[in-house]
Amino acid sequence: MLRPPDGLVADGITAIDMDSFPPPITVSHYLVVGAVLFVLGAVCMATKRNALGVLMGIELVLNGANLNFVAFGSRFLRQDTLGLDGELMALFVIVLAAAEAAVALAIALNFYNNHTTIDVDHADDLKG
Amino acid sequence: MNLHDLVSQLIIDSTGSASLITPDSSLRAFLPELVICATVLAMLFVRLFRVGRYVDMFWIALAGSIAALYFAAPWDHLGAVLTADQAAHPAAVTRMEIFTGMLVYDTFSVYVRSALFLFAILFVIFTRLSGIPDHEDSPDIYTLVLGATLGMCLMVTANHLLMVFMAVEMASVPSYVLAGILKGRRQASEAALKYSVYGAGAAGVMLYGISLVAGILNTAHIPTIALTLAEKFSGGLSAVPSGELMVLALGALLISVGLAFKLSAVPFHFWCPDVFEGATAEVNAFLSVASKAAALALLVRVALGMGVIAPTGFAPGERWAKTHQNAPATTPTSTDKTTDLFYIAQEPVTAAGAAAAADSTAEPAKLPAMQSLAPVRSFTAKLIAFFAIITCTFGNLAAYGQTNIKRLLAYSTIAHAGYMMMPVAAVVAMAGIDNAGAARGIAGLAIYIAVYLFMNLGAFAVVAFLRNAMRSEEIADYAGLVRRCPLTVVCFSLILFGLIGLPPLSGFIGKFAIFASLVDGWRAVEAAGQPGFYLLLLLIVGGINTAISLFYYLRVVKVMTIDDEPADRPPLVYSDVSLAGAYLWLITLPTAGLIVAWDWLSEMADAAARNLIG
Amino acid sequence: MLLAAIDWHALLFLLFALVACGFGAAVLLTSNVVRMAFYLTLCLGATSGLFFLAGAQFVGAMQLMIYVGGTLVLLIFGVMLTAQARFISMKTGAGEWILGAIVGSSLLLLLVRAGFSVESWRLPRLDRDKITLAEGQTSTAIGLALTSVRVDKLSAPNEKLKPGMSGYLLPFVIVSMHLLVVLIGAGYMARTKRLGVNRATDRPVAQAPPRDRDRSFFVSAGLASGMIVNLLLAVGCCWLVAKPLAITGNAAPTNQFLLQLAKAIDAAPSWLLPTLGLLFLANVLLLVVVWYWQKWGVVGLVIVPLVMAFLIASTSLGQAAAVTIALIALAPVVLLILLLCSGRPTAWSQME
Amino acid sequence: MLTPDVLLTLIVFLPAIGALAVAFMPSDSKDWIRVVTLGVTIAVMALVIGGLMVPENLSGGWNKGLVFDTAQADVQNVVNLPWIPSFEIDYFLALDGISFPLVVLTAFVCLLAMAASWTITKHVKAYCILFLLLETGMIGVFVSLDFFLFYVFWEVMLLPMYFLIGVWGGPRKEYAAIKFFLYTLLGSVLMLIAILMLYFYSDVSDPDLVAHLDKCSLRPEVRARAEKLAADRLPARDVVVAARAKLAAAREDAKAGTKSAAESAKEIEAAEKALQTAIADEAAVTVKGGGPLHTFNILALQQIGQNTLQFSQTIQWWCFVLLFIGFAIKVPTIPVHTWLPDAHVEAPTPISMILAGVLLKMGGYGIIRICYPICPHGGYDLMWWVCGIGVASMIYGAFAALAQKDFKRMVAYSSVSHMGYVVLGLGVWSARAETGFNSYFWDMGVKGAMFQMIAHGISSAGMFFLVGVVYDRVHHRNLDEFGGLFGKMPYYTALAMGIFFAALGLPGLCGFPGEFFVVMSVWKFSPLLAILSAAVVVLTAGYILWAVQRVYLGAEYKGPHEDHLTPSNFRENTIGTVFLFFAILFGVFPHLVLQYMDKTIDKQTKLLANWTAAVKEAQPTGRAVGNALRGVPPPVAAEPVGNALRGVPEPVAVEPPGAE
Repeated sequence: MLRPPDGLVADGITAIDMDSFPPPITVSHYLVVGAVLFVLGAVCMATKRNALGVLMGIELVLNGANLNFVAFGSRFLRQDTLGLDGELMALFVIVLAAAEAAVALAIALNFYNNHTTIDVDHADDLKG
Repeated sequence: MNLHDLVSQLIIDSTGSASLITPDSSLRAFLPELVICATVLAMLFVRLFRVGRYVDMFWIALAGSIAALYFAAPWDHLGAVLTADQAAHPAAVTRMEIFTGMLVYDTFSVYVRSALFLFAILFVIFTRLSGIPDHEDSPDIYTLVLGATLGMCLMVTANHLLMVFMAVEMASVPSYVLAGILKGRRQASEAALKYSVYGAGAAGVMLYGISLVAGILNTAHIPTIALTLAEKFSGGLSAVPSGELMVLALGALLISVGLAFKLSAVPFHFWCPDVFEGATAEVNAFLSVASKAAALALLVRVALGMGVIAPTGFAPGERWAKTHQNAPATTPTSTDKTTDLFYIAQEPVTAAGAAAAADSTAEPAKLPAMQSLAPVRSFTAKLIAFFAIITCTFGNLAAYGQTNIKRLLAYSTIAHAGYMMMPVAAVVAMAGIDNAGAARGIAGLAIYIAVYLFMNLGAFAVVAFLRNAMRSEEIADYAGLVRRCPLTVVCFSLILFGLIGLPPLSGFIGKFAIFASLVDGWRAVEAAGQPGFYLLLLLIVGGINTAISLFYYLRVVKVMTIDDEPADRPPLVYSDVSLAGAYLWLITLPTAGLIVAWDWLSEMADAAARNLIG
Repeated sequence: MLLAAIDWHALLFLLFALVACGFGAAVLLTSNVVRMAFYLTLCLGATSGLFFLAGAQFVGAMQLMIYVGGTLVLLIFGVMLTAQARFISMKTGAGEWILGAIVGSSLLLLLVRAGFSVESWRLPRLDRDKITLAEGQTSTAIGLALTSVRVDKLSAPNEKLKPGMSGYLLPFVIVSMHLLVVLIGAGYMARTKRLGVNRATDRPVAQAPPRDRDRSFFVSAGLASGMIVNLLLAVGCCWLVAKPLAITGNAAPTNQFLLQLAKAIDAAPSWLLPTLGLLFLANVLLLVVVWYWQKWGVVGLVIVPLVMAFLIASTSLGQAAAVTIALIALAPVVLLILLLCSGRPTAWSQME
Repeated sequence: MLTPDVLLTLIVFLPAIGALAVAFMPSDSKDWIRVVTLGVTIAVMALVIGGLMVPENLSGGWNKGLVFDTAQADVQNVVNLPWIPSFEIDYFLALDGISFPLVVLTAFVCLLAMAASWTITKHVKAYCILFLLLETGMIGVFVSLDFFLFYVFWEVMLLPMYFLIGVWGGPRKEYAAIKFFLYTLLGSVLMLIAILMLYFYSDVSDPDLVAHLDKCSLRPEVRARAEKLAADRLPARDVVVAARAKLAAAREDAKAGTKSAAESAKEIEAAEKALQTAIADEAAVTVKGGGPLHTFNILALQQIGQNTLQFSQTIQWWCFVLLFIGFAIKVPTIPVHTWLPDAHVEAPTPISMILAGVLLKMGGYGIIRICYPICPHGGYDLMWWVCGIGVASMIYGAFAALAQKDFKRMVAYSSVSHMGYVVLGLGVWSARAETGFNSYFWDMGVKGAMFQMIAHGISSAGMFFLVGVVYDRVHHRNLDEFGGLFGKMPYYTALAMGIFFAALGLPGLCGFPGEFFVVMSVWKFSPLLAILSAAVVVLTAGYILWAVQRVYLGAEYKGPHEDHLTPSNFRENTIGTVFLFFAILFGVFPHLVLQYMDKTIDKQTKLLANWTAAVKEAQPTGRAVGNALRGVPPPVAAEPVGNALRGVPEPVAVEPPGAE
C-alpha cells in the first residue's frame, strides 16, 4: 500500500484515498500499461512473420509511448507535470503513425505484388 | 498578459516586428525549407494540367534546390562575415531559437543545411544523367527526395524532442519509398519493406525513450532539459536518486537506438547492406550522404543539447525590436542593408552594451550548471565512443568479403559513420573543459561531412553509370575496366583512395580533422584530470581501421586496373567523354584537388562550430 | 458503504488497462492476421479509454478517430487485399517464441521497474479532488497551442519552462507537408507501373557505335591551338592572382596596355580572376570533349564566353568590356564551328 | 633570376607538371612519352645542379643567392608561405645539409631509373605519369619542413608505387604491392597520430622558446605573435618557475630530513598546489592572448623538444616510438622488413632502383630529422633498442642474403643489412656522462649513416639495375643457373664487379667510408656491438663474392635462353658506367659528399649533446622537478652520476606503458 511522503504526513495530510479500493491511480500505473504495450509490440515485431503483423506491432509500440506521454502530461495524476506538451506530442504521434502506416502498407502491398507473399521470411533475395 | 499580447508575441516571433519579415525572424531563418515546400507544391500543381505532363520535373526540382541553397546563404553566414573580430562583436547574433523554441538557428544549422541543399542540387543532376527516375516517375520521386530533405533540415535544427521525433519520421518515411523506387523489382520492394519495418520499429523505440526523458524532466525543450538536468545533478551524482538515474539512462539508451539506426551504427546497422543492395545506386547516394549528415547533426544537437548549457541567444525579432527602440533615428535604409542575420553594422553601441551586460550577468550562473552536467557528458561521450568503435571496426571488417559493389559501399558507409561519430565523442568529452577545443572538434566533423559528400556521391555515381553501361554491380565485372574507360576508373580510384583517407586526396583532410579532434580531446581531458583513455583508444582504433579499410577499397581498384579484361565481356556502351563523365570529373575534382587550398572550408567549419557551446 | 469506498476512477482504469493489455497480448499470440487486426482495434480502443481517464479527452477522441477509425481501417484493407488462405495464418516458430518471451519479459521487468523508480510518479496527486472539471478541459488549450499560443504556460509555476514556450504551430503546419509527401509516396508505391517501361536499367545494352572517324588537319590544328591558348590564359589568370601587376611602386608597368590591365584588375573584385581562370580551364576540357567527338562540347564553348561576359558585366568593369571580351572569345569558337562544318564528311556530322 | 620559392617549388612540382603534360599526349607515341619523361627528370637534375651546386661565378649569376652554402649549418633557401592558416600549416620548404644530399641523390637515381625504363613496354603512358608523380613525392619529402606537408608528400608516393609494382611487376606483383602498401600505410597512420600529438602539445609562444625562435624559420607574422604572447606570459611564467623551485626545495628538505615527515609532506602539498595554480594562471594568460600557438614547423618542434617542458617525457616516448615504427618500416629494419624482399623482387627494374636508392632513405631521413631532435627523451632512453635493432637487421639481412637462391632477393636482403648500418649509426648516442658529453663519436656515427645512405643509394640502385639487365635477357634470376657471364658480356661484368665490390664495402669504393665511420663510432658506445657490426662485413663479403662467383665467373652458363645473352648495349653501359663512376668517386673522395652535411650534422649533434648534458644526466633534481610538474612519477633513483663515471653501462630503459 502506498504511503504519502513524510513531508506531507507532517503537514497533516494523512493517507487521502489511500485505503480506497482499488488504490488511486498514479503515473506508475500508466507506465506499466505503456510498458506492457511497448514490450508486446516489440516482441510482435520480432516474432511475426507477416509484414502486416509487424506493422501492428509497431502500432502497439507507438501506443505504449503515447500512453506514457498522456500520463506524464495529465494533471490528475501528479502536481508537477509535463503539461500540455504530453498531450500535444501524443497527438502528433498519432498523426505521424498514421502516415507511417500508410506508407508501410503501400510498401507491403508492393512487396506482395512482386513476391505474392508477405511473409517477411521469404524476403531473402537480400542476404540479411 | 492577455490573449492579444500572446498573439502579437507570436507574430513577432514568426515575422519579426513591424515590417513584413525582418532578417532575424523565424520565417526568414526558415526560408530555405519553405522554398523546398513550395517546390513540392509546384510539382504537384504542375501535374494538374495537361501541359504539365510534358514539363520535366527535373528543372523544377533543380530550381527549387538552387533557390533553397541561395536562401540558406552560407557565403553570408559562414564566409567573410564571421571573421574573428566580427564574431567577437557583442551584438552579433549567433544563436536564435525560432518558432517559439521548436527549432534552433545557428551557424551550424546553416552549414549542414547548406551541405544538404548542395547535395540535393548535385543529386538531382545525377539522377537526370543516370536516367532514374524516368519521366513518368520523376514528379513522385523528386517530391519524395525533397520531402526527405525537408525532414533532414528539421533534424539539423531540432530543438525540441517532438521535433526530433518528427524530423526523423519526416526524413525516414519518404526514404522508405525511395528504397523501393524500382517497384517492379523483387529486390527493391524487399529493401523497401525491410527498411520501413526496421525503421518504424527504431522510431517507436526512440519515441519511448523520448517519453521517459520528457516525463522525468517535465519538459521536452532541449535547452530546458539541460537546465533541469543541471539542477538535478547540482548536488553531485550521488545526490540523485538511483531510480531517476536509471530512468534517465534508460531513456538515453532508447533514444540512442533511434539515432544509431539513422546513423546505421552497429548493432543497428543490419538494414543498411540489404537496403543498399536492393535500392538503386542513386538512392544509396542519398541515404549514405544526406541521411547520414543529417543524422550526425541530430546526434550533435541531442548530445550537446542535453549535456551543455546552451549559449544565450536572441529570440526572433528581439534584436530587431531592440535596435529600433534604442535608435529611432536609424533610417529604414539601414534595415534594407541588414540582409545578413548575424551582424548588423548599424547596431547602436547602447544595445551592444546592454547585450553584453545581459551576458555577463548570465555568465556566472552558467559555469556551475555546466560543471554539474559533467556526469551527463561523460556518460554520453562514452556511449558514443562505444558505438563509434564497434561501428567502425565492424563496418571495415564486414566489407572485406563483399562481392557486390553496393554492399561493399554500404559497409563502407557504416564504417564512415563510425569515423564521423568519433569527433562527437571527443567534443562531448571536451565541452566544459576546453570549449574552444570542442568547437574545433565540431569543425572537424563539419569538414568530414563536406568531404564525404563529394566522395560518396562520386562513388555511387560511378556505380550508377557503370550499371547503365554494363547491367552489373558485381565487383568482378569491373575487371580491366581501365582499358575501356580510363578516366572513369581514375576518378573512381581517386574516390576510393579518398575514402581510405590517403593524402593528398580530400578524404585525408577529413580524417586529419577528426583525428586531430581526438588527440585534442585526449590532451584536454587528461589535463583536466579526468580519464580520457577512451579517446586515445578511439584514435588508435581509427588508425588501425584506416589500415584495414585499405584491403577492400584497394581490391576494387586492383580489379579495375591490374586485372585483365574478361574475354567474354558484354559490349560496354560508355564513354568517358560524355555528360556523365563530365559530371564525374566535377564530383572528383574536390576530392582530388581540395588539399591545395582547404583553408576556406576549414574557416567555414570553424564558423559553423562557433556557437554550439557557450 | 462498499460502493462509496470504491474509487471508480481507479476501477475503470483497471478495466481499460486489462482490456488493452489483454488484447495486446492476443495480437501477439494469435497467428491469424484477420484476428490480429480485430484484437488490435479493441486494444487501441481501450487505450483511448485510458486517455479519457487521464483527462486527455481530445487525445482520446483523436485516438478513436484517427487511429481506430483511420489507421486500423487502412491496415484491415491491407489484410483484405493480401488475404489469401495460405497467408492469413502464419505460425511463429517455437524458438522465436522462447527467445521473444525471454527478451520481452526481461525488457518488461526493466521498464516496470523504471516506472516505479521515480517517487513523483509513484505517488498519487493528493489534492486531485480540488481540480475542477474546467481545469481538466484541455481542448481549448490544445487548439491554442497548435496556433503557438500557450495559455496553459502562463500560470506555470516553473519559471524556467517559460523560455521554451514551445508553441506547436510549426509542427502543426509542417506535418501537413509531411502528410502530402507521404501520400504521394504511398500512391507511387501502390500504383502499378505503366506499360512501355523505358528505364535506363531495363533497356537492353546498345551496341557501341563505330569509332573510325577522320578529322581534317585544320580541325585538329584548331582544336590543339585552342587548347594551348586557353591553357595559357588560365595560367595567366593564376599568375595574375599570385603576382598582381602593381600600379604603384617600382615595378609599375610602363607599357600602356599593361597599365590599363593593372587598373582593370585592381578595380575588379577578388573572385573574378580565379573564376575566369577556371572558366578558361573549362574551355580546355570542352575542347578535349570536342576532340572526342562530343557535340555538347561546342555548346559549352559558346556558353563559357557568355558566362564570362555576364560575370564581367556584373562587376565594375562595365558593359563595354564584357561585350568586347565576349566577342573576342566567341570569334575563335565561330571559326572552330566553321572548321567543323567544312570538309566532307564534316566533322560535325560525325559527332554524337 | 630565380628566387628560392620558385626554384624549390619547381624542383618539387616539375615532375607533377610533366605528368600532366604526359597525360595529354597520345598514348600510341611511346617513344615520345619516354623522351619527354626523361627530359623532365633531366630538367629536375639540371635545376638541382645548376641552381644549387654550380658556383655563381660559373653559372652566369642566374642562381645568385641560391647556391647551397656548405659553410652554413642552418636551413637555406627557405620558402615559408601560409597554406592552411586555420591549422597553422605552412608551405615550408628548405634545404640543409641533411636533406640536400638526398635531394641530389633522388634526382640522380630518378634520372638513371628513367633511362633504365626503356625496357618497359606495357602501358608506357601510365607508367611515365606514375613515375613522375613518384618523383614529386620523393623530392617533396626531403625538402618539406612542415610536418603536415612532409606527411602529405610521404603518402603521395605511396599510390604511384603501389601501381608501379602492381601493374608492371612480376608474377606475384599484387601480393607484393599490397604488402608494401599495407606496411607503409600502417606505419604512416601511427606517424599521423604522433604528428597530431606533437602538434597539440606544441606552443611556440612559450617564453622558454623565445631565445631559440631564430632557429625555427617561422613566418614573420607567426613569430611576431609568438614573441608578443611570450612577453605577455613572462610574468606568469616567473611565478611558475618560482613555484617549481619552491617545490624542488621542499622535496630536497624532505629528502634531507630536516623537518618531520608530516610537516614536509604538508609543505610539498602546498608547493604542488601553488605550482598548479601558477600553471593554470599562465594557461589563462595564454588563452587570453589567443594562444596556445600550435605548430607543424619541424624546426620549431625540434627547438620545443630540446628547450622547453612542453613535450613531457611520456609524450616524447610515445611519439618517438610511433614515429620510429613508421620510419623503421620504410628503412626497413627487422621485424618490419618483410615487405621489402617481396616488393623488390616483384617490382620492375627501374622501380627496384628507386625503391632501394631513394625510398629506403626516407626512413633514415625521418629518424635523423624528426625522431631524435624532436623527441630526445625517447631517443636517449631507447638508444639501446635502436642500436640493437640496427645490428640485428644487419646480421639478419646478411644471413638471409646468404641463403637466397634468387639473385634479386639476395640484393634485397643486402639492402636490409646495409640499412642496418644507418640505424646503428643514428642510434649511437655517445654523448653521455661516460664520454664526457663529447658528441664526437655520435657525430661520426650520424655522418657515417648519412654517407651510407648516399652510398647505398648508388650501389644498391646499381645492383638492381645490373640484375635487371641480365633478367631482361634470360628471364630468370636463379643464382644457381648462371655462370660464365664474363665471357659473354665482358663490359657488363666489369661494371658489375665494380658495383658489387662497392656494396661489399671495399676500401676505395663508396661502400667503405660509411660503414667504417659507423663501426668506429660504435666502438665507443659498446665494443660488443662494434665487433658484431664489423663481423657483418665478413658475411657481406661472403654473399657478394659467392654471388659474383656463381653469376659472372665459372666456366659456362648453366641456365636457359643462353642465346639471348648478348653484350650489353650502349644505354645499359652508360647507366652502369655512371653508377660505377660515382661509386669510385665517392669512395676515393668521400669529402665530396661529406662537405655538404658536415656543418648541419655537427650542429645537430652538438645541440643534442648539450641537451643530454643539461637535462638527462647532470641534473637529476631538475629533471625530477620537471617530471613532477608533468605528473610523471619520478624515475627509479635518477641514475647516479657515479655509475657513469665508473663505466657501469646504462640500465636498459624501461618500456613506457603501452608502447608496444
